[in-house]
Amino acid sequence: MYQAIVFLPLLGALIAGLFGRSIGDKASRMITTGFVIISALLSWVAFFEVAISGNWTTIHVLTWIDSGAFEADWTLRIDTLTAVMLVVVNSVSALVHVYSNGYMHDDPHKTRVFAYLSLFTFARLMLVTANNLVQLFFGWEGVGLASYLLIGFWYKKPTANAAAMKAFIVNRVGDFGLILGISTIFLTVGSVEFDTIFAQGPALALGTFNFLGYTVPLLETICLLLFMGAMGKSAQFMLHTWLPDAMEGPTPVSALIHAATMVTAGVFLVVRFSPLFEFTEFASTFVVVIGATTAFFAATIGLVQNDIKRVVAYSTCSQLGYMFVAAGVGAYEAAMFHLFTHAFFKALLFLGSGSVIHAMHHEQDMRKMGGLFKMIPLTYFMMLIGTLALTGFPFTSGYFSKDAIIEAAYAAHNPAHMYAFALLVIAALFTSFYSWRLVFLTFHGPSRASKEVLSHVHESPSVMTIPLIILAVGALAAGAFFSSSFVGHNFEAFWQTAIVHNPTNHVMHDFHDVPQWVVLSPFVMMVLGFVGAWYFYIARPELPKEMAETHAPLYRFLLNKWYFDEIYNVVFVKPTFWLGRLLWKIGDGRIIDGFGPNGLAARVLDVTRGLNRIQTGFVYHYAFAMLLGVAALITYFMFGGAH
Amino acid sequence: MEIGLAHYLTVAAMLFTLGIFGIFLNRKNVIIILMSIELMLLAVNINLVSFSTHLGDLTGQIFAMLVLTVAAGEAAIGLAILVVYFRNRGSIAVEDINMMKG
Amino acid sequence: MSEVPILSLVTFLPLIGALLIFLGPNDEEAGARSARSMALWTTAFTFLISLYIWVTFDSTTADLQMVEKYDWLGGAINYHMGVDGISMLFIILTTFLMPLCILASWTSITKRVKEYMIAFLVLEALVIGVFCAQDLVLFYLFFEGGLIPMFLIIGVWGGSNRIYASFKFFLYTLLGSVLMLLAIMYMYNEAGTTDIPTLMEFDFTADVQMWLWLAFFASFAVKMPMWPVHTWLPDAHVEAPTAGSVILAGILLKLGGYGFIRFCLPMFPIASDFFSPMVFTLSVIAIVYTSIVAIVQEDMKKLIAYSSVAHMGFVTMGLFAATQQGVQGAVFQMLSHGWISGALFLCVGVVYDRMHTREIAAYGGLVHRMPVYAAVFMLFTMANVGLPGTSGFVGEFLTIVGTFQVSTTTAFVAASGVIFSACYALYLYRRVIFGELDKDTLKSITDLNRREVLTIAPLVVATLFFGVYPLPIFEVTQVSIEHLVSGYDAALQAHNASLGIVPEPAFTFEPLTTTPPAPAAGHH
Amino acid sequence: MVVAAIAFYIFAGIAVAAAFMVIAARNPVHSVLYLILTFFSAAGLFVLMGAEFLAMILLIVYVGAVAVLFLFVVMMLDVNFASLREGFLQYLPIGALVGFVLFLEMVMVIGTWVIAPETAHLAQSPIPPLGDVTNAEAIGRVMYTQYIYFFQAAGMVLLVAMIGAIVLTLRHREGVQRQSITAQVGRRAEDALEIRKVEPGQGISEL
Amino acid sequence: MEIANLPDLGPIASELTLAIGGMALLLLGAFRGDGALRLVGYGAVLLFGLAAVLVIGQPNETVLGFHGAIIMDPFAKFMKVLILIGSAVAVIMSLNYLEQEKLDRFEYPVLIVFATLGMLMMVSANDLLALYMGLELQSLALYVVASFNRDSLRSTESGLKYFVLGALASGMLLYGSSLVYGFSGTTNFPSIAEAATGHGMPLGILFGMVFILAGLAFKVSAVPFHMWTPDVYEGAPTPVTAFFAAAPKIAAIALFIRVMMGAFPEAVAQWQQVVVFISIASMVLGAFAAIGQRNIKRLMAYSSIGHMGFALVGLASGTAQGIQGVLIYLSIYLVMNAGVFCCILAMRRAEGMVENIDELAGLSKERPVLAFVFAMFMFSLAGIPPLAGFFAKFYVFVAAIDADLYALSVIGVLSSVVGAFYYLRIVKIMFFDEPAEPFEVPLAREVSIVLTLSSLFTIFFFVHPSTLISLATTAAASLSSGAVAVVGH
Repeated sequence: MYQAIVFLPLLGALIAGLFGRSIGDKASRMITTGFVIISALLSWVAFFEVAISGNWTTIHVLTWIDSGAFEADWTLRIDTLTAVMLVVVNSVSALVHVYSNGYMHDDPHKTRVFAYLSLFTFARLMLVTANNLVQLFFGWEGVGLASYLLIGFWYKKPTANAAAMKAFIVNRVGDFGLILGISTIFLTVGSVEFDTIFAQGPALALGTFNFLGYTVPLLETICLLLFMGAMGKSAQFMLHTWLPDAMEGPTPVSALIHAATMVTAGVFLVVRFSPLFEFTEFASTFVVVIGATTAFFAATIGLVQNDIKRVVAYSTCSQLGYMFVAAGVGAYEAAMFHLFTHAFFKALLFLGSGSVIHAMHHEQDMRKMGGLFKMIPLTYFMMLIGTLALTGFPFTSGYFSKDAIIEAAYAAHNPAHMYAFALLVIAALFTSFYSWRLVFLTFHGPSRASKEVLSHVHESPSVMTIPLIILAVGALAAGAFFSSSFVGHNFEAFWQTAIVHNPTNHVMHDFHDVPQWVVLSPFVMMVLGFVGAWYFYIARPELPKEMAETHAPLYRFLLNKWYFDEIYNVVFVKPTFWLGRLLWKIGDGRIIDGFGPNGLAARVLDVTRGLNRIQTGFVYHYAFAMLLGVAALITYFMFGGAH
Repeated sequence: MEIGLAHYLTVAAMLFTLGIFGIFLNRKNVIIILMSIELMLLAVNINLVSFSTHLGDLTGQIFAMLVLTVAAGEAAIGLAILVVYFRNRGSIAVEDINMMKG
Repeated sequence: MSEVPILSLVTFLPLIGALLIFLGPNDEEAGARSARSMALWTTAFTFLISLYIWVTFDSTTADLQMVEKYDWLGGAINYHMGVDGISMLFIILTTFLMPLCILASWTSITKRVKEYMIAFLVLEALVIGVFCAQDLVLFYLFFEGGLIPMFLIIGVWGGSNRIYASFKFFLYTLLGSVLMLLAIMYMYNEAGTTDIPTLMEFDFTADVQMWLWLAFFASFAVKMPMWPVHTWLPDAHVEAPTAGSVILAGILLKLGGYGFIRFCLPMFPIASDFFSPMVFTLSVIAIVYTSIVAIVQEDMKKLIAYSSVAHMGFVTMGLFAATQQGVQGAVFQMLSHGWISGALFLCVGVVYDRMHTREIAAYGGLVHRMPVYAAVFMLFTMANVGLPGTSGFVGEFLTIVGTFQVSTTTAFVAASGVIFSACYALYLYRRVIFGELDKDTLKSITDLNRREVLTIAPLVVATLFFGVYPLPIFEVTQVSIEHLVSGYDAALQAHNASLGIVPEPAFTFEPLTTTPPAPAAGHH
Repeated sequence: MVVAAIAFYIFAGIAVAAAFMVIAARNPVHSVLYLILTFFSAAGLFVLMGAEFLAMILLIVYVGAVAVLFLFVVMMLDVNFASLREGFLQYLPIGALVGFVLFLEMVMVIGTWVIAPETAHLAQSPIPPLGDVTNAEAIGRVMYTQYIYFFQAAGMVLLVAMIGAIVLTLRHREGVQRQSITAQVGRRAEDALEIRKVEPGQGISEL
Repeated sequence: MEIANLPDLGPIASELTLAIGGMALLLLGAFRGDGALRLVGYGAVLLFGLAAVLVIGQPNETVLGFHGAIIMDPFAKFMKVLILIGSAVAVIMSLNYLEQEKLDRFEYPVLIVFATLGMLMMVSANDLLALYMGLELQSLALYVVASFNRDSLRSTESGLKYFVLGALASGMLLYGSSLVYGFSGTTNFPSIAEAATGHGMPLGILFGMVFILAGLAFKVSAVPFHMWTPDVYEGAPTPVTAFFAAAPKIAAIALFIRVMMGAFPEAVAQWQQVVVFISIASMVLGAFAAIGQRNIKRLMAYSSIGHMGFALVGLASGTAQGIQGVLIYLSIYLVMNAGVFCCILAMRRAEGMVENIDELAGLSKERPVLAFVFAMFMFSLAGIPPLAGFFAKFYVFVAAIDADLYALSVIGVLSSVVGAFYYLRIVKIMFFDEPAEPFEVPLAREVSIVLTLSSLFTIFFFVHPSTLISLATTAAASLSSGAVAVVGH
């Protein structure tokens, strides 16, 4: 069964990818979608089998790399963590597949998108079922590849190509850390198998390690390196720049990859490595700080964006920060819970946005929308549900998971926990504000779209709306339904040893006992955000513009995403090109070749010319040379002490 | 004062050196070069004969005779080449003999 | 001694083919046609026979197999052929790539086809000979002999600046290897033999090892090529015809790495250890430097050539880490780079045949007209980047892991190569394949034809198969490399003990304060 | 002994001076004459050393043959004496220095000569006591026995010289009448004479 | 002493053959008159063959003759066979050329015979007199053949230069001989060796040795006594150049070895320095100066200077191994050289011979086989394996390394890389450049045969090299094994 879950999407991808043209696009769509749906259904079975009944298992598929002590196999590791992820990935994937049937209906290359989506699903499944770091890395890179392919799906658009490249390369920066982390683990533990590594958590924490000439705590190094990978994949602060650009891809892709599943791989990694992170001080603090900063920073940018997908993208970025804060303070369960619920409501929001965009004929600028709720009421309601869940409206799924994180941040003993708490609360306010801003700008108020566009606006077909409805159900109910299993009082029975806690870490118990004002604070923020958004965009729609003018620097700062792209361009991209040309023209051309082969050749020719000039053709010069030779030899023997 | 081997050898050395000089200081005329060669061979002969006498060994004189013979042959060949060269070039100035160089 | 002189057979079979082509029709048209098919049959047949080597190969021993030994130069220099786990796969690689090269040249070479095919077959024979030779002089014979056909291939069938490139190629590599020749002579005088297995047992003193090592290094570093003696490679690649580039990148570069494994590590372990910091430095410079240079290239082949230099940096780094993972990763990397870079050059050749330019700027949007090509090119671009699941990943990753055990700094810098490789590879892909197809010249470009598909398909299969299931390669190399590494370590320990040096862990790793109950930890 | 010493200095002085003039004379004819003088002086030195036979040979071969040959060539080639040694002095200093150094070294070496007693037995053909045989006879005794190989070789050298000189210089110039004995001997009346009947008063029209 | 017994003529059987045969050919030619070239030429070749048979028939041991003046040993046998092959090939190669250039005079083969006779005498010389007579016999004949094209200014100029400098060199050699004679009291090599033992070696002998070295270095055209070589090679008729580049060089090297190993075995330390110096200088100059050449014959002159430098590397090591290396080197060099000059002889157009390298442009298209063979010779001369030239270099450098001459070896191989450049340039011109006007197609049959044989040898030498190597080993070992034994460190 597990093999089927993992490999059915691969099979679908291969069929669609290799034979898509011969079997026709309809068959490809059917096959891929069908396979993924089967896979999704099976994962729910697996979820109950594993997470609820506790039947963990490990399935060896094939030997992969076997070099001395370095052994990495293709293995499916099925534990609760995996099972949760299987459910998340396959469910969302299945819904996105279905949805894409409608959304991509007019695209000439739709078989390709299905192949890619299935390929992505497979890679993501390999990631979550990995039993060793190398297979995890395979999945990790596989999803990166799929992401690259899908972002650049509309290859005619230069921006899409650039965004795809950017996504891949920024992810590679994270991978750089991940590779080193894997290397460090293999160097010290002598294995890349999870169980072996996890058993060493406490021991590793005592070790020190000479890294780049500095003696550093071993476990901290490992965890920081691993987290670097996670930062790249999960678009955390400083490595986040690719995520908004990734919205160049088709919207279902954004929903699947850049919201629900792929970007959470980093969180999954940290949670998977809870046996190590639990024993670190600095690394987990770092996780908390980065997570909190991201949550706040992405939210600030989200406030002013005008592209509907970008707003959702920054929101994703921000929510990932929440998850990292949870993981960092030791509340891995809360992180997973948020990951789980977030998958539903964020996918819902994205697919809803997609529906809007579909309706608006691929118009994404919210400034050109407005008043749509009458034309596409179903989509509107779905978006509303998603927004409620995102902002943490009571008893929606976001309410449970997000509040759990905020409370955990408050209750934790991490040095940065109050910093995180404060930022998360503010981020909650912002989240509420921009979410409602999105709803108001898109669906309410006067329409700002052209007549022609408006005349074509229509509700999406059912193949698109049914997934929305399913997701909406999840977004509303998943939190309440699974809360007790994930973070509630029987969380230990649920997770078993998939998540390990340091004996000194009681955050999972403590967060239930935080002061009431802490519990209430997210709710208050949500309300404030809603009121603010209403005031700005319904009550006084001219206010935003005035605000933007009075606070122009701040506005531009936010609008330009804190100038990260510009800074990176100046600090990394331009110098690299400059350096490349320098090394090529000067380094290779003038120095290495100039002093090396070309220089040598020139010197040889100089000598040649000299020698040819000596050969004058005059007999007396020749005779003189002979005389000189003899005289020199004789003198050498007489006075040179040659004998 | 006894006239010893060294005296003869010194004379020979002087002649030899003059012969060499004649070859590479001469700019005028190839014939002078040929004569210089004869001078060198003469110097060698003086060497050989004086060694022969002082060693009490006839070999040196035989050697000198052979050198003499060869020198005659050499002169003949040298002059023959000179003549054909002159026929082609119309000159035997040493400086003119540099058609080939480099 | 095996009954069938299989190695000699594989080595000299191409020469027979060359002879037949030589004797073939003299007429321009007919000669070309018969030369093509004869060359293809010969190389294909050689490949099949070489597979027999793999089939009968016993991977449980590090000893030489299929040994042939005859008197040759008299005295201690003999005709000695044999393979072990390290060399065997390189033979297969060679015979595997050769038919593809012939296919790739099927229509693109139109002048002097006969000579071209002869040159290729001779080259094949010499290269196989290098991997089979178990005598230093014999090795050198094949090693240097390969220069001649390659020189002609670049010079006769190359691009506009072919003369500069061919001279640079020839003289550069010759300069390196003459020093090795002197070292071979010294070893011959010192040990009284040039038999490689015997020399591996021979203990050269530490001082002597240093000099010999440097001499061998001079040769192999150029061949590899390592920074800063790499500049011949981009020139040679750019000018060589497609198949020439394939052979150059796919096989000839491997001679350097093979030389390091075959000679430097086992014969001069002390020197190898002593110089390994230098090699590491050069390797990481190569990885970073050439990657950055690759980014700004305007010529497709030059870009791939620079990327080859970077990939070879991983190889040298892994080799001189002298850990099981490092060496095995390096061997794997060489093999996989063999078909990946070969495939990339074939890909360039495909469009070059159509457009007769390699300027990146002349392309763009090829995916519109050439979807299959785009897909194939994507696969190899990703393999070049080292994406897991392709064979490019396994070697690169293992070399980093292997090196990390010895020098974290080296591995750290080298790992940055994964970023740079993504930059140049994707940047190339984007400019060539993606975007609008707005250049008029490209409007009528056609996708891969059947012959081209046939040429590239085996490489696709190899890249994916060995990316997912590299075990066949690891199985073959495992024992031989274990033997190599353990001998290396033993020699180092003995040397340190003899000098009374505190056998301090050679590199800056402080072990765990509490030992983990891990199975067979790889550090020492 | 004094006579011998005086004779030596005279001969030696003349030889060296004449040799100098050989290379320094402006006129090549003079050079040849100085060369002859040098040979004469050298012959004198040979006599002083007891090598009469060689002295005579030197005169006969060199003066009688070689020098005369030189003269012939000098005269025959009729070279232009006017164009004289430009650039001669330009190379003189460095040339003179090197030559002088070489000369000094030769003299220094000459000074070290000793006949080591143990090498005396190496002499291949000791000179017989002066009373027994003359120099010419002593040479004659070994020349055709012990040194026959070299004697024959010398003959080959002369043969080659002769062939060489002929090959290079002999040419059958057009328009020069040469005697052809076979042609003369083989000449028959029929070839030379044609008898024609001449009609009176008409003559022969072809003439 | 009184009764002159007929000396044992066995050791000089080949020399006698050549001397008598040469004279007979001269007579034959004189009687036949014009048009006797071919007849005399083939007669000469026959004579060389006969002489070679007689040489090979000599016992494989050291035999002295004429009161120790000459020596016959496996070394001499080896060298003589090489010389005879070289001379025979030179005659064969020249016949057609001479006819085409209207130089068909029968004296040419006769002179070659006498020159060869001189060379054989040199190889067998065991005495300074023998050395001198052999050398002069050879030289005089060579002066003449150099200017054999007496109507050509180039040819006569080359003869004149060769003569003047050759006479200077033999003057130096003679002066040295006289000193050696005077200071050792003998002209016999073994006796000189006896007189010049150990540290008590008189300065005069050393001095004389240097002069002799200079004279011999001139004959092998080693730097700085090489200056005549390019001019003479360029000016002399092409087959003569081919001859010059092979047989006389071999003879001179043989004599070099003979003198150094025979007469001055105890002075290895001294002459080794000189040989190392001239060897390095020759290799370097040969490599560098050749690059600037446009004339193929001139280029081959510099090439031969360089090759003699490489051959001297073997001698510099002063060991039997080194001598073996020299012998192998010379054998292979002889063959390669013959082949190259066959190719040069093919550079003929309707208007006559062309010598500019650029005329070879695109030869590979017009005459692919010829171009291929030419290229193989070039690679072989450059020392690229698996061609024969590689093995030549291999053995001399093995010996040099064994004698701890590291600097020499390193400079040597580096200069071989520089040298490779100009050989490659010829290949480049033939293969990479656009075709020039094609050459006249037919290559004389006898020349093609020589070309075929030499190219087969060069390309396939690696298949079965051991025969030549073992012969060379025997020959080298025979060379005053006592003297070799004392060579040490």
